[in-house]
Amino acid sequence: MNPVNYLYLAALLFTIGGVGVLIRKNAIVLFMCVELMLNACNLAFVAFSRMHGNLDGQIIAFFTMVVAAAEVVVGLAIIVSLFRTRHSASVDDASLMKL
Amino acid sequence: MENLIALLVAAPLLGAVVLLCGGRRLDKVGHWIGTLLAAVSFGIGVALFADMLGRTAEDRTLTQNLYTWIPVEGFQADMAFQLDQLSMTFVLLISGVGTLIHVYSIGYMEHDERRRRFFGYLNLFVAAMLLLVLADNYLLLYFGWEGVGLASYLLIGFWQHKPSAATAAKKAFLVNRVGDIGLSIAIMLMFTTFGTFAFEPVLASVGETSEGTLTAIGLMLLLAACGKSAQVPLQSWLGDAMEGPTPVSALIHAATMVTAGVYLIVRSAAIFNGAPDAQLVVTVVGAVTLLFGAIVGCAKDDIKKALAGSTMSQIGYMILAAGLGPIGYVFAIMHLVTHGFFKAGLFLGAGSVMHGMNDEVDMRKYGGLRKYMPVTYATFGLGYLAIIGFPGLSGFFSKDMIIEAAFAKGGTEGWILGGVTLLGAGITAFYMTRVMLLTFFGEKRWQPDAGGELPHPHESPKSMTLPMVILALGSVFAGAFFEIGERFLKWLEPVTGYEHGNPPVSAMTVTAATMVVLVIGIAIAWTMYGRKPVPVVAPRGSLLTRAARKDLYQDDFNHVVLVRGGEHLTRSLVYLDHSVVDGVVNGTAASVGGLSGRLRKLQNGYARSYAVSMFGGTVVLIAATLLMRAV
Amino acid sequence: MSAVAASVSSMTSTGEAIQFWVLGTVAVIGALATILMKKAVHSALSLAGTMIILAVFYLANGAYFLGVVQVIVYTGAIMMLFLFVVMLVGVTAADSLKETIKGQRWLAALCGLGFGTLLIGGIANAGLTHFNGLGRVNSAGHIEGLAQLIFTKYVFAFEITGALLITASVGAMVLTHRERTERAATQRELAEKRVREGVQLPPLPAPGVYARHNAVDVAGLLPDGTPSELTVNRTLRARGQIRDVSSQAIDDLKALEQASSERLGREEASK
Amino acid sequence: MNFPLLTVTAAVPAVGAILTAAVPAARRTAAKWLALLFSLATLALAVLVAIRFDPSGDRYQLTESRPWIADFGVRYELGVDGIGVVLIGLTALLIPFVIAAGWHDADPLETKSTRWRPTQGFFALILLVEAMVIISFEATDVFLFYIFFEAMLIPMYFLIGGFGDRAHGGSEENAATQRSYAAVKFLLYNLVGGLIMLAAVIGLYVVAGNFSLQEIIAARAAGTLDMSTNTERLLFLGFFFAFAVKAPLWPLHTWLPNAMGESTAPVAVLITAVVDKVGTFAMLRFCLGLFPDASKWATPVILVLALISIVYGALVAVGQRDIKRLVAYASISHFGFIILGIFAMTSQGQSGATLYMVNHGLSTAALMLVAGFLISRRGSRLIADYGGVQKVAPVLAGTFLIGGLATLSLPGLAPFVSEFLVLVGTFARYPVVGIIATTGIVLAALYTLVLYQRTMTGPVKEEVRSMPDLRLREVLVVAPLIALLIGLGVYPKVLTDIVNPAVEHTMSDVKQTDPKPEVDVEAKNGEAAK
Repeated sequence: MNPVNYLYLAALLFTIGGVGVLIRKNAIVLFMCVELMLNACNLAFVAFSRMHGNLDGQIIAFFTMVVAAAEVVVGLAIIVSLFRTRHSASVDDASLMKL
Repeated sequence: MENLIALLVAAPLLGAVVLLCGGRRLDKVGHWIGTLLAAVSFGIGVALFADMLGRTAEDRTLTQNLYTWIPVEGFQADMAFQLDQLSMTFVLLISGVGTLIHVYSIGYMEHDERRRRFFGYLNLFVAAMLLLVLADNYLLLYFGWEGVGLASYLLIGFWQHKPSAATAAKKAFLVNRVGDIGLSIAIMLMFTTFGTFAFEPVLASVGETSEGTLTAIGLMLLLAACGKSAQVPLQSWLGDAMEGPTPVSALIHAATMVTAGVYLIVRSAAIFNGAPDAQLVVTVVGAVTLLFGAIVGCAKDDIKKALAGSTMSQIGYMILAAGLGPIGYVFAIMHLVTHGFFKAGLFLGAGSVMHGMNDEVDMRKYGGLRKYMPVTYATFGLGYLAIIGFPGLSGFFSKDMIIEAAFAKGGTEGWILGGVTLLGAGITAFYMTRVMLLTFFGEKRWQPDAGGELPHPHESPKSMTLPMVILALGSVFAGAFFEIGERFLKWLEPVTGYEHGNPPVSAMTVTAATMVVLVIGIAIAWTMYGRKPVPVVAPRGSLLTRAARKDLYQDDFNHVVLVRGGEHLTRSLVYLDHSVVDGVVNGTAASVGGLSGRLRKLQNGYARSYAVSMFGGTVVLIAATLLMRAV
Repeated sequence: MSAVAASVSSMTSTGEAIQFWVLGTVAVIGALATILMKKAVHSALSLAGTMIILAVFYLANGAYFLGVVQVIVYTGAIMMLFLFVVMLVGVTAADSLKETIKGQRWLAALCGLGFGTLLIGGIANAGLTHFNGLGRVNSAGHIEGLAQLIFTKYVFAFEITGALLITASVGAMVLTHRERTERAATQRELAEKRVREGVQLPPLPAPGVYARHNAVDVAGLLPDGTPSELTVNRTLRARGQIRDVSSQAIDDLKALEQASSERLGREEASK
Repeated sequence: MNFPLLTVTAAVPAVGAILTAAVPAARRTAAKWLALLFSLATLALAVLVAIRFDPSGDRYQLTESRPWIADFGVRYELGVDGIGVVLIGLTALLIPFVIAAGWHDADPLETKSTRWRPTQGFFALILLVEAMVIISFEATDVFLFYIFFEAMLIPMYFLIGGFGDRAHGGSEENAATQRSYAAVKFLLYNLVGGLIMLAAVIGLYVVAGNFSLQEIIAARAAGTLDMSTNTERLLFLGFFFAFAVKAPLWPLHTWLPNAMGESTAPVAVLITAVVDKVGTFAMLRFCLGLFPDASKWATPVILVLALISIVYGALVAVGQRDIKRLVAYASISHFGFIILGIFAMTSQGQSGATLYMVNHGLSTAALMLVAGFLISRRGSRLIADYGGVQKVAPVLAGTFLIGGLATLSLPGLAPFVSEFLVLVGTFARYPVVGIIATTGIVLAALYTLVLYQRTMTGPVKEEVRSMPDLRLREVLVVAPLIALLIGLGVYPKVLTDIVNPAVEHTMSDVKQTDPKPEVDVEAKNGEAAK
């Protein structure tokens, strides 16, 4: 097997995550999909690291995880406070972008 | 000596500035300042005249160049004056009659709270009129030309709280402006033809251009003259202009400003001499106006309007004479001067009558005034005799000369023109006798005024009668003075040129014919107005009378065609501007707005929907990148 | 495993291939389950599964450190955080998979299809065949290699991520913290307010009263046998999760009566 | 390159604008005096520019040149020719009058208000416009010019939309709607023009490789810069469209009546007397200078449009019921004359057009400011609401009449000189056009006198009976303008001396010479002298 399959897998997961972001309304699930996309990226980084024979890819994946953690913390906090005020975690309820 | 020329203009101009900017504190002395400065101008004029008499005929033209007014590449207009015999004649007439009318106005306008301003306007007029006749180029003449138009506008509308006065003023200015188009175009033509518009070079080189150009210039100058001198077809404003105070009518609308057209034509003699077609049109205009004014004058019951018709008619004589060419120029000016005397006198007399009759202007409500206003009666009477051409008085000489010259034109033209002038003389005699009879003779037909009070006619104060007396003297003696030894002819000939015409009939025959016509005119008038009592309310009258009362329907024509037509045109243009021109603009805006409204629906406010767009955009970008690399 | 990491060839061992195909299939199924499951809890669990598989793949690719971190931090901490929030927020009506925006699902699928095709096509097109392996860089030890990079080349980025984490935690506190703007009402004041507003003065009735079930989601019955919604917890009411047992209770009663009358009748007959 | 006089002249009002805006809310009187002071300082600098300018010297003087955006060859290049000097003078001269005339126009309705600073804003915006207009007159770099040409729309937008006329027919709300409509229309109209010009500016850069007016003109004259006929025509149209909107030329004029009608009188003066002049100035400097052949190509159409502007503007003015809109349409007519003079391509026409810009500025300022004083007294813009004002306020009526007479180009007042030069210049090359344009003088008299008659004469209306005459401040605003109108009417040489050489340069740019008179009197006199 060629390790490039990992990249195909990563692309597939990324796409699934992206579609998930678009079709789900629940902010929490939406967030999970984002996490899925990030993880797919990480997988690609790791595979690239193996391909190029250096560790920079892994380092970036590591940073991605840190950022993802931070993002989840803030994002979930936003969801919680949003839920408090609106009693809903649906992103469609917050359609204030339209005048 | 020539340095004094500018002072001629400057003195009354100073007066105008001081009086108009001086404010209320000058109310007490304003009229004295105005009169004094007009008199100063007259004094300078006399001094220059004396100086001029002391020179030989060739040496009499004085020039003074103050500075270059408009210096542009290829276009040079100087603020320069030229004083020759022709200008001198006008200077004396304007400043002389002007001063007299200033004096008269002191009394006439005594009770008007805006007398200071009146004198300011009068001074402004004198300054502008002097500028007009002293200019050494057509553009500066245009300056003066419009200046007198402004003064005329201000003075006709002096009692502007009366809507009729304000309208008359506006009308006068507008009709004059139509004439000004002619003057503008004439100047432009001169500029393109000669590269200059100063009198001396233009008039000296008329021989080098085609007759067609000269005819065009001449016709344009005639248009200007028609506007200013109230000639057909631009005559309609003069009757209405009588809304102004009577001294104004005397000075501006009888003696001086309205004769500016004659000045313009005589001044441009060289151009007209080179354009016989234009000359013919000039004589025709003069002849038509002569009859037109005379007929209108016969029907008017308003004393000032009757006199206005007479003015129109007399200026018709002058224009006709000017159109005759070198045989007529001198007589045109001579009639202009004598007319200045007697018509100013007549107007001042009319003013005096109105002054005594509570500002009543309808002659049918006068009658028998000779006992109550002896001085007015005498001076008015002398003016009357002068205008109808009573032998020995001014009008006799000057008018007779024109009639002779008209016959001397020769050919059928000569006969027609001569006949018209003769007929005009007869009608003049008729309408002037009518005025005289209605005003001073017959029984009293006085009517109570608005306050229910019958007027108490009385002689006017000295300040008013004195100018009348002086003008009456002028009316009596000026003609004879000019004619003896052909003084006037010799005086003007170097400027205008002269050519003795050969009338088909002898001068004596013409004079005799004139006398006959004169007597017939008087006789008809006496039959109609002297022999039997005159009704206070005007009878319906014949068709001609009714037409003449309405200025031969000229105003109605103007109203229907120009005013109504103009109103419709303006209204439709305003509509067009709003709905079509602006409509296109607003329509564009509205359609863009509509399109935006449609596009706005894509913005549904759902973040996910936007995310799809972003995702789709990413797809497109990636595809584009791959495609680019593949290619 | 070290043999896998050390291999320089472009092909992997058969073992890894089997592992990839098996686990990769599961990972994709997990991912699909994440986005298609109706309930958030199920999504979270599917996602956790996918992540664990990814951790295995990290290990397979020689990223031992990341594989461990993935399990501990992601699956252990972050996913638990998700579950906590799901608990906190609860299950809402928004959970329904019914699409509200017209054409959204179709567009999303279309874009996803296009995107995936392009991405996979791009990768295939790139001709990535040669894999160097990590043998050389891991010669001084894997963790040491990572540590050297983090604390030299990426030291600033590392510091900044530290700052980012601090900021994030402070931000989360700020976002969720509610400042008291007024003094908390005392019990007396609350009672007075209730009297003033005329709402239910005594404590709400308990669920399950006069009923055979005494679970919290079963409404208490009124004397006529109809259920009273007041007795059920507000949250459950909002979610519509009230179990209605009233009819069943009446049926039970009828059955009881019948049974007893039968017995009584038998007794009468025996008499 | 010693003292950057031109930069300073433009910078002083800009600094003034900032300082004025910074004055605390409660000290609004101080802000007014500060603005007036800075406008007077600018005037002094403009006079200095005029003194330092040598009419017989180089074409562009007092030049400054610094690199700005080096990558695109954009330079900060300033320089003035005679036309620029005169127009800078006009701008610097009018602004103090505008400020003085608008002294109370931006006072807040409730005097105690301390938070909002409309007064400061009003005067700061006026100074800002002044700075931008001046630098537009100075710029010899096309891009630099373009930037300020467009940027001045922003302060103007706020001046029109934010400080409308308090005198209006309907309710306050209605007035606000009208005002914002006018402001938006002004902005959009000019932005569209500017957009098309931007395309042309970029096109010019593509063709010429730099933005420097002088370099491009020199290159074209030397034949080193080839521009195909079609390119030149397209670029010309792009520039001309923007300037025709700004000028404004029929049929692109409809924003002007709205803008002038809804803004306060001083702002209306600012629009028509100052800002619009940038359009006509730019036609002279950029259209003719950069695209001489295309200008000649487009001349017939432009002359027809100018003629339509003259007659149409005047006729529509006659039909107006609103004093300010009447003046606006009169201005459209006058702009027709200016454009006619520019494209007649004779020295008389172009000198006349330049003088016309100045004189129209002065005469419109006089008429419009007096009209503003009148409107502020009665609170109505409708002509029908007035009558007999002459009786109660003779000074007001007198100054109004003089303003009107200047508008109808009475000889003796400055506009006559310029109008006649334009007519003569046009007639010399296109006699028929000249004759038709001449009818404009009757129409001008018509709308002016009708306006005067309806408002000032006749019986005194009850509502105007207690109308006060001009106050000292107002007299101080109008009197110098009238003095200038008369002064320049009898002695225009002060301006023509500066303008003539610049016009000669422009004439040589377009390679035109004046038509020769049929009979050369000068030559004949010369022979006679020999």
